Amino acid sequence: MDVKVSFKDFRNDVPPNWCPGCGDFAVLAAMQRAFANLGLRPEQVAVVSGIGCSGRISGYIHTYGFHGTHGRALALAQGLKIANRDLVVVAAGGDGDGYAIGLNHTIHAIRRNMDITYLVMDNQIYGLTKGQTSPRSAMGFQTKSTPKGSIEAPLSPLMMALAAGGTFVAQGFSSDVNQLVSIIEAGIKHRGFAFINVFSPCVTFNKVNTYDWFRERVVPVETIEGYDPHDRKLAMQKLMETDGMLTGIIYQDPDSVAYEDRIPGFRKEPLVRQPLKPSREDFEALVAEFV
Amino acid sequence: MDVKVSFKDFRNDVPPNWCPGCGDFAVLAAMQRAFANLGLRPEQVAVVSGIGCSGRISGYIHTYGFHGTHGRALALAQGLKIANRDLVVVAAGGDGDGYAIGLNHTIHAIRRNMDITYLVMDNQIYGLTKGQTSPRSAMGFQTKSTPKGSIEAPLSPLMMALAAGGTFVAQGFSSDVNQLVSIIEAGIKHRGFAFINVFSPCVTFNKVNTYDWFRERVVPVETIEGYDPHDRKLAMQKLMETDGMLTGIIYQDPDSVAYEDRIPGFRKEPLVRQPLKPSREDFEALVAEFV
Amino acid sequence: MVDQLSWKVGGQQGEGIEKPGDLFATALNRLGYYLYGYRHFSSRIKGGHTNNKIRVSTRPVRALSDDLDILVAFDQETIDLNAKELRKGGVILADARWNPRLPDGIENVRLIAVPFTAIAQEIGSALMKNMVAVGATVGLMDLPVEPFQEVVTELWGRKGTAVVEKNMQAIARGAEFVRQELGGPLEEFKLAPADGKKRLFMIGNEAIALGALTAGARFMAAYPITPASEIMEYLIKVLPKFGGTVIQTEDEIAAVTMAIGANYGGVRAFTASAGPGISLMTEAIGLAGMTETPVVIVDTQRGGPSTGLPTKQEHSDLNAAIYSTHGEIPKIVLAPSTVEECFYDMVEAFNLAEEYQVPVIVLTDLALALGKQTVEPLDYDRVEIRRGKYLGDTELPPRERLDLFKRYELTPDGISPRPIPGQKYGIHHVTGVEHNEVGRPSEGAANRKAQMDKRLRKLAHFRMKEPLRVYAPHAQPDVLFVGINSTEGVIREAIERLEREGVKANHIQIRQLHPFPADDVRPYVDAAEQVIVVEQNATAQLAHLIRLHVGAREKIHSILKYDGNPFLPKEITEQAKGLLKAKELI
Amino acid sequence: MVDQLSWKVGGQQGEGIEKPGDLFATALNRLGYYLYGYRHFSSRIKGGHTNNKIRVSTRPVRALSDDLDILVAFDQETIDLNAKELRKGGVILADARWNPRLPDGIENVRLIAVPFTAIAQEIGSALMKNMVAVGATVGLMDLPVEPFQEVVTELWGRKGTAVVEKNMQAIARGAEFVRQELGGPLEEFKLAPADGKKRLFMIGNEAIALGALTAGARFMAAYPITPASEIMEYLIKVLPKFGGTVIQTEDEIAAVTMAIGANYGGVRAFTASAGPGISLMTEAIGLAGMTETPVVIVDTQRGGPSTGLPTKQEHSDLNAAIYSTHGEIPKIVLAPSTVEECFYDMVEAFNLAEEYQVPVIVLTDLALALGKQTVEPLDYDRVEIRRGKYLGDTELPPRERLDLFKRYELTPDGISPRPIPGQKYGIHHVTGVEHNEVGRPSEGAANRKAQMDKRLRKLAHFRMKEPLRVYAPHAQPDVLFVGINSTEGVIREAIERLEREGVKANHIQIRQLHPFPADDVRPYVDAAEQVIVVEQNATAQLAHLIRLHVGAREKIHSILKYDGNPFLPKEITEQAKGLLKAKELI
Ligand SMILES: Cc1ncc(C[n+]2csc(CCOP(=O)(O)OP(=O)(O)O)c2C)c(N)n1
Ligand SMILES: Cc1ncc(C[n+]2csc(CCOP(=O)(O)OP(=O)(O)O)c2C)c(N)n1
Ligand code: SF4
Ligand code: SF4
Ligand SMILES: [Mg+2]
Ligand SMILES: [Mg+2]
Repeated sequence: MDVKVSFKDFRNDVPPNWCPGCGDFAVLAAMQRAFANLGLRPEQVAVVSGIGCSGRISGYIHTYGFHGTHGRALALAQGLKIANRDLVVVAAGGDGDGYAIGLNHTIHAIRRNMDITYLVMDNQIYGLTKGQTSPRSAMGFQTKSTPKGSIEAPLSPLMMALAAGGTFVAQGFSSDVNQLVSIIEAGIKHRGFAFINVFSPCVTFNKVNTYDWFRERVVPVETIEGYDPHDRKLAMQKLMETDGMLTGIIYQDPDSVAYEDRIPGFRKEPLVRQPLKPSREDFEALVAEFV
Repeated sequence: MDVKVSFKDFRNDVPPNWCPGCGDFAVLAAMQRAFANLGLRPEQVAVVSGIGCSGRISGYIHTYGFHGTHGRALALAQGLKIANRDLVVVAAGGDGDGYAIGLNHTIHAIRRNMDITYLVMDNQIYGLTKGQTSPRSAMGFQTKSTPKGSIEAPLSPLMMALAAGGTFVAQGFSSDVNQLVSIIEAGIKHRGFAFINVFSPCVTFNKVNTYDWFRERVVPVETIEGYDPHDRKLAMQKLMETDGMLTGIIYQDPDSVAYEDRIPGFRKEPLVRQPLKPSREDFEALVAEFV
Repeated sequence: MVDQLSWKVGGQQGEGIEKPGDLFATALNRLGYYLYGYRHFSSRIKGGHTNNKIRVSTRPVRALSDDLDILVAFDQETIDLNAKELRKGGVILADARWNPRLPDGIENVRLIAVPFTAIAQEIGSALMKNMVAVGATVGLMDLPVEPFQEVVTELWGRKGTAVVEKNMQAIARGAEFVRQELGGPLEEFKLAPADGKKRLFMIGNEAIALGALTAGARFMAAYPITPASEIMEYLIKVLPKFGGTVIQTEDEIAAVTMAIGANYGGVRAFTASAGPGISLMTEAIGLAGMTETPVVIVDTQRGGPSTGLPTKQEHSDLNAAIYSTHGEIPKIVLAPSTVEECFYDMVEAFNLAEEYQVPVIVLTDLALALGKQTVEPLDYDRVEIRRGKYLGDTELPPRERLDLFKRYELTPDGISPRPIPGQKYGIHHVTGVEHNEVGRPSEGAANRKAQMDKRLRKLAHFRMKEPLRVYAPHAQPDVLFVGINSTEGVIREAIERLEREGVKANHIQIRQLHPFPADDVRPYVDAAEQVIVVEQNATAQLAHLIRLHVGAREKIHSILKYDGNPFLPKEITEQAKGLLKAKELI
Repeated sequence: MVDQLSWKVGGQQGEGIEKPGDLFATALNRLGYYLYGYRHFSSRIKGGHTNNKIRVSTRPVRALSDDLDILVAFDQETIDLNAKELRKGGVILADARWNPRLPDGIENVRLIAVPFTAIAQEIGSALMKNMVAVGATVGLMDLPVEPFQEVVTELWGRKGTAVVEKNMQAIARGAEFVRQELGGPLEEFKLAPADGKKRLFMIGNEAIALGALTAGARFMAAYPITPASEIMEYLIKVLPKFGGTVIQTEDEIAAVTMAIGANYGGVRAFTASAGPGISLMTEAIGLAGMTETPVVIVDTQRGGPSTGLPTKQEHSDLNAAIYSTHGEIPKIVLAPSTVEECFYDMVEAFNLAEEYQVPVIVLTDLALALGKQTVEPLDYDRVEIRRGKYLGDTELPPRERLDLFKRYELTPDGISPRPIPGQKYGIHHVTGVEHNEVGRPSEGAANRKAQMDKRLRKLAHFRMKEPLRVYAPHAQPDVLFVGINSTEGVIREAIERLEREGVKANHIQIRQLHPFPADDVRPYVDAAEQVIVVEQNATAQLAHLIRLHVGAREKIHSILKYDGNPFLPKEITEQAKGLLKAKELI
């Protein structure tokens, strides 16, 4: 790399239409800084996002971007990664996107372990549709759709990710951009699927899970004596003990092998650069099987 | 109840089209015995099933039955339970049905905690479509769709259920019908969602996870000293230690409150017996809000 | 004195500009005026221009007006974007704080800078600038202040009389300022008196929800989406009083499938969504059709395709509603044209779903779903509950243990008796696989054909009571207008203008979209010299349906719009004139 | 000597009865005969009757025959269910072990009880009874044994020569037994010699898969389903050699969306499914349309609706393929009629998807997907790769940092240049929301209209090279037959018979279903006295499309079948005669 990249290289000229103070600004900034710190060039990165306030993020960053359908960012991202394994593929979306309509893809993407980084901007509510409950909303939480309080148990995304065989499970908080930057960097460097839940407060509709609320509760793993992010059982145990409020890299499998590296016959050279039409010899060999 | 019910009351005259030796026979028998043991009458029960070899179960039992679409049994079951909370609603299906296409509904149904019992007939393969990998297939497992072996981490359904806030999490095995009967009975009696994974071998397509294979590996919770099924953390820990091979009632929340009992204004009298057209007074009060 | 007038308030999204519009309209509605509103907004929470255009009239109105009499502006952008809509002599009421100015090229418009914020601050809080703006309107239109007192009390009463007082003061001060500015009332802004009758003022989504509730729906399963969410939000508030409930599901597949499950259980249940969610329901709709389970699905159409224009007007889901899902099922698609019809058609949708044991899709559009309008009193006695062959309330005769109930009995009308789970002698099986009369899977050729014929027979001659909404004064009109959903009012208004120019025009709105009421439509098409189909989409979906089912390809023309905004009367008038001139009919 | 013959083998599912059919057919194919097969099976793994009906001919055949010459039965049920299909003088070869008998009412049929099992056991294993049965056929038809040697060696060669030997012995013993039973060869079962040319023998799904691979598809994402799974299973085997891969996804939504993601990344990728899975893809298809991302989707149609008849023949997804998804997108729907066309149309599908940047749906049907047939050599040189405005291989000219690439440039033909992620000067944004030329969300009315027009312009005049497969010997035929998918052969066969009765018939098969090639179809419709549309569904979907796009409602008739079985030539012949008689054309 001749010229040093700066996070400004990842800025574009679109003013985000998020509400002032929205946690998503910090996620955007952290992504930009992480990309720069890793010395990536904008064209090497593709940000694939879902639908929601959060989903708009792919339009606010100067990289390739695909703003898909609600809940399907990871399916798009995995298809893209298979097509071009040289790309840095980052998927992002809201907690409704990733844990309600898209939860199935989230869990199966974790199992599959492609070399993708996935950020869930978890504000424990539906922002874009104006304040309904999300699978992350706490019991009793009052929203437009639960005026008497939610009556469903909230999901525990990190425990779920561990149960699904996650090889990189982390949690950030919009108030701690430095930590988030380093999580994202580690996630991108991780050889496999990096799952990152980010507490990203919705200042407009969620008056309970505010910046202060989180600040009082988060437990950075660094503050836990003897915490070992390579110990899956310990990670699970601590998550249960802290009610999921751990932040930092909660678990990473140092021996993770990315899906792309397990596919039989899959080459290092990206699929997109392989020739299309098979050679005549190859074709004839294929056809011969049917005689 | 004047006449004693027998499991024969739950038999019908349709010979199951399962392969001889299929684990699903035992699940069917266990359901029939559990219903009888609980003194239920056939018309009080509705079995809602998905699509797969397993999904055919609703047609082999003499109760109300709904054989739906692939992966959506739980959505049907929940709608039905809301309509008629007096019914005993049992959902059933395969591991593809419940953990691939239907996983999102599985997890959200667990969170919601309606008083439904859900049996997954887990043969770690797709039976009906002739032997492809399932989310339960082990790494390296060879199937029609993974001739070189599966390259995705298998799901851990019980850990997942605990992470989703499950209030009743159990596992049975087709070889141990007695245990399965008692689990199903306890599940039906449980006030909330009873999640039961059943090792139900596919004798035709799965030549690895056979009856013997399971027999050598299952760890009934009764064999673990000091096991306390009310201790969620312990349950999670033991599941991790046994690689998910625990059987029995692994966790039950004794204080579980069913979703139906949390719904504001929801009556004990089933919805289906409530009058349809509101009274004139009620209607006028509603309309008055718009003047 | 005028008998109608068009008012718009605009500002930044998320700054509460809904309040003044609502307050203004509610007060006028109570005075007996007819109102018709349309909200222009974007898919974001805070920021971005939004406005609410409201038409007020002494007669029923169901369309926006071409132009604008009064524009209330909370920022310069509102003026820049909307000033060109003002008629000659129109007035802008803007906050003096940011020195409002007329954009270049805008003439014959009067800008009155009213110290919205300053007055509000004097009274106690800048937040009340909204009230000052309402007051400015009151002053301009020379309205009485009393009706506002009532609405303000309802809105802020529970915060204490002081708050009510202050708000009323803000209105009074705003009115006073404008009155002084004008010197005296301007006749062209003074509305002729209304009839004083109390009518409802509601959005289509509320009528849909109220219709469902009145029809006996006690369960809704849905996933939030614009512009359908209000249906679920209204029911979340009121259903508990009736023992019912709403579940916000994990996705639309779960939503519709739960609704099917509840209907199977005997409860009237439904879901509502817009394009993306409706597309996700495709497979489940087939299940309802195959298992003959009633279910009602509301599609509040918005701009497509894909996420498209989530906050904009369109009718591009007609084909999808009719043809979506693999294989062939009987299905009914209704399309109400007005808020009243939203209410009555929802009742009918539940009746038809149970009578025919089919999925019923109710199509509305964004303008209808969210536009707030004056509605004639809803008639409780017109609401009739018909459950067809539902046997849930019946004591069934005893039968042998394994003699299953013939849930799919081959009957002459194709509709079979329907017991529900829990009934002693009703046990049967239900499956999405082809099945025999007791619902067991069966692939036999003869059974298949019999069951398929049975299912399709159910709607072979289906016709709802009034499949069309008809305005047909002419035996041999020059032109027949055909419309769907909220185009009703704007077409009628265009017709009024065309009639003034000597054009003889009839008008039908398609209420029953599928099965297509060809026999009802044909006479109107045959009688007319030309046919103009008005719809908001790019491929003329409704016109194609008429071509397919009625024929008459040569005389069918389309007026289309697909830029996301509702039709204005003049757009239809002008395009229709062009078409009729080409045919030498004018 | 005969020049064609119909053979069927039947038994219990899961007992390996596919083997003898395959062996028999492969050997005959290598002798240069033409074959056409159809498998009758159920949605269960073990048990239940299954059979494989194979027609052998010295000329090309693409339809089942009305009757049967030889029935090989592994159980009495096979005889009971199929004996009535046998022609006068037909022969049943059944295992002597279970004392086979002719059902009541079946006459003029000869039953030969062959000790399938006994002979097999003598040789070494009852499993070889299949081979004895093949041998029995060999004896009956007086076939040479050599071609079987080759196939048997391929099948069991890796298990050692002893196994091959034993299997060959079983064949020889079976043949010998029957020859002795007959006394001497029967002319009516002896096929005229074939041309000895080596042709392919494959199912439509294999041709689809091979077509995709040859077109350059290197990624498939799919979820198992009958009758599509073989496409994925074939590619799972061969794609790794080309560096490509298949992902079995968690569901069909993920499958199609991954395929879209990969196409966005520049790789030709696709998915395949049947009804239920296709319905689940509805929303994603809209995304591909809106974002102008190429994607190919194969729908191997089966009996609908819902889970329907998963193992049966039908064409009931035409409407869904054309109209499904909310909103309006450009989309292409192709429908190959033969296994060859499956191959070439798949290649074309990938070309069109990239040239027009649209989703392309390829419809086949179960008979085509799973029926194994003789296929003329596939022409490597006919395979041409056209990527349209794909710029992935181009060095793009430098541009300013924030001057995004105009991925949605408003071009005259509506198609915009398409860079892919990773390219230095190609950065742009893609969204399912309405967007501007660089792909940023934009709701402006003018932009919306321009982008919508641009997208729809792409296919406004679309016509693939040969939108119809045409057989039109007559300038003014009495009747035009119109068909789709696997009805091609059976219609042609019906035509041959009708022509013998003096009927002048033309025949077109619709290959390009959408946009409907109205201008191509019209002349044929206009020229014909009557039009008969043959399709396997209950609502005449194809006939409706012709009515809609071509008109001529009065002369369009339908021959429909929807009992799950493919048409037989006589069914079409008889019904057509009835129709033509009513019109006094015969
Ligand atoms: C299929 C579908 N259903 C519903 C919607 C409407 N919708 C848009 S965003 C959203 C949820 C937003 O919540 P979340 O994912 O948490 O994102 P946030 O806005 O909070 O960042 C919904 C329901 C949609 N666009 N598509
Ligand atoms: C939407 C949809 N996709 C695919 C299928 C085809 N299909 C039927 S059953 C099945 C999976 C069977 O596996 P599992 O659920 O584990 O049940 P099992 O047969 O093993 O009991 C599939 C993919 C379908 N019916 N519907
Ligand atoms: S509504 Fe909430 S999530 Fe959306 S932009 Fe505003 S603060 Fe952020
Ligand atoms: S294929 Fe497997 S799961 Fe299906 S019936 Fe046979 S043994 Fe059971
Ligand atoms: Mg959110
Ligand atoms: Mg299974």
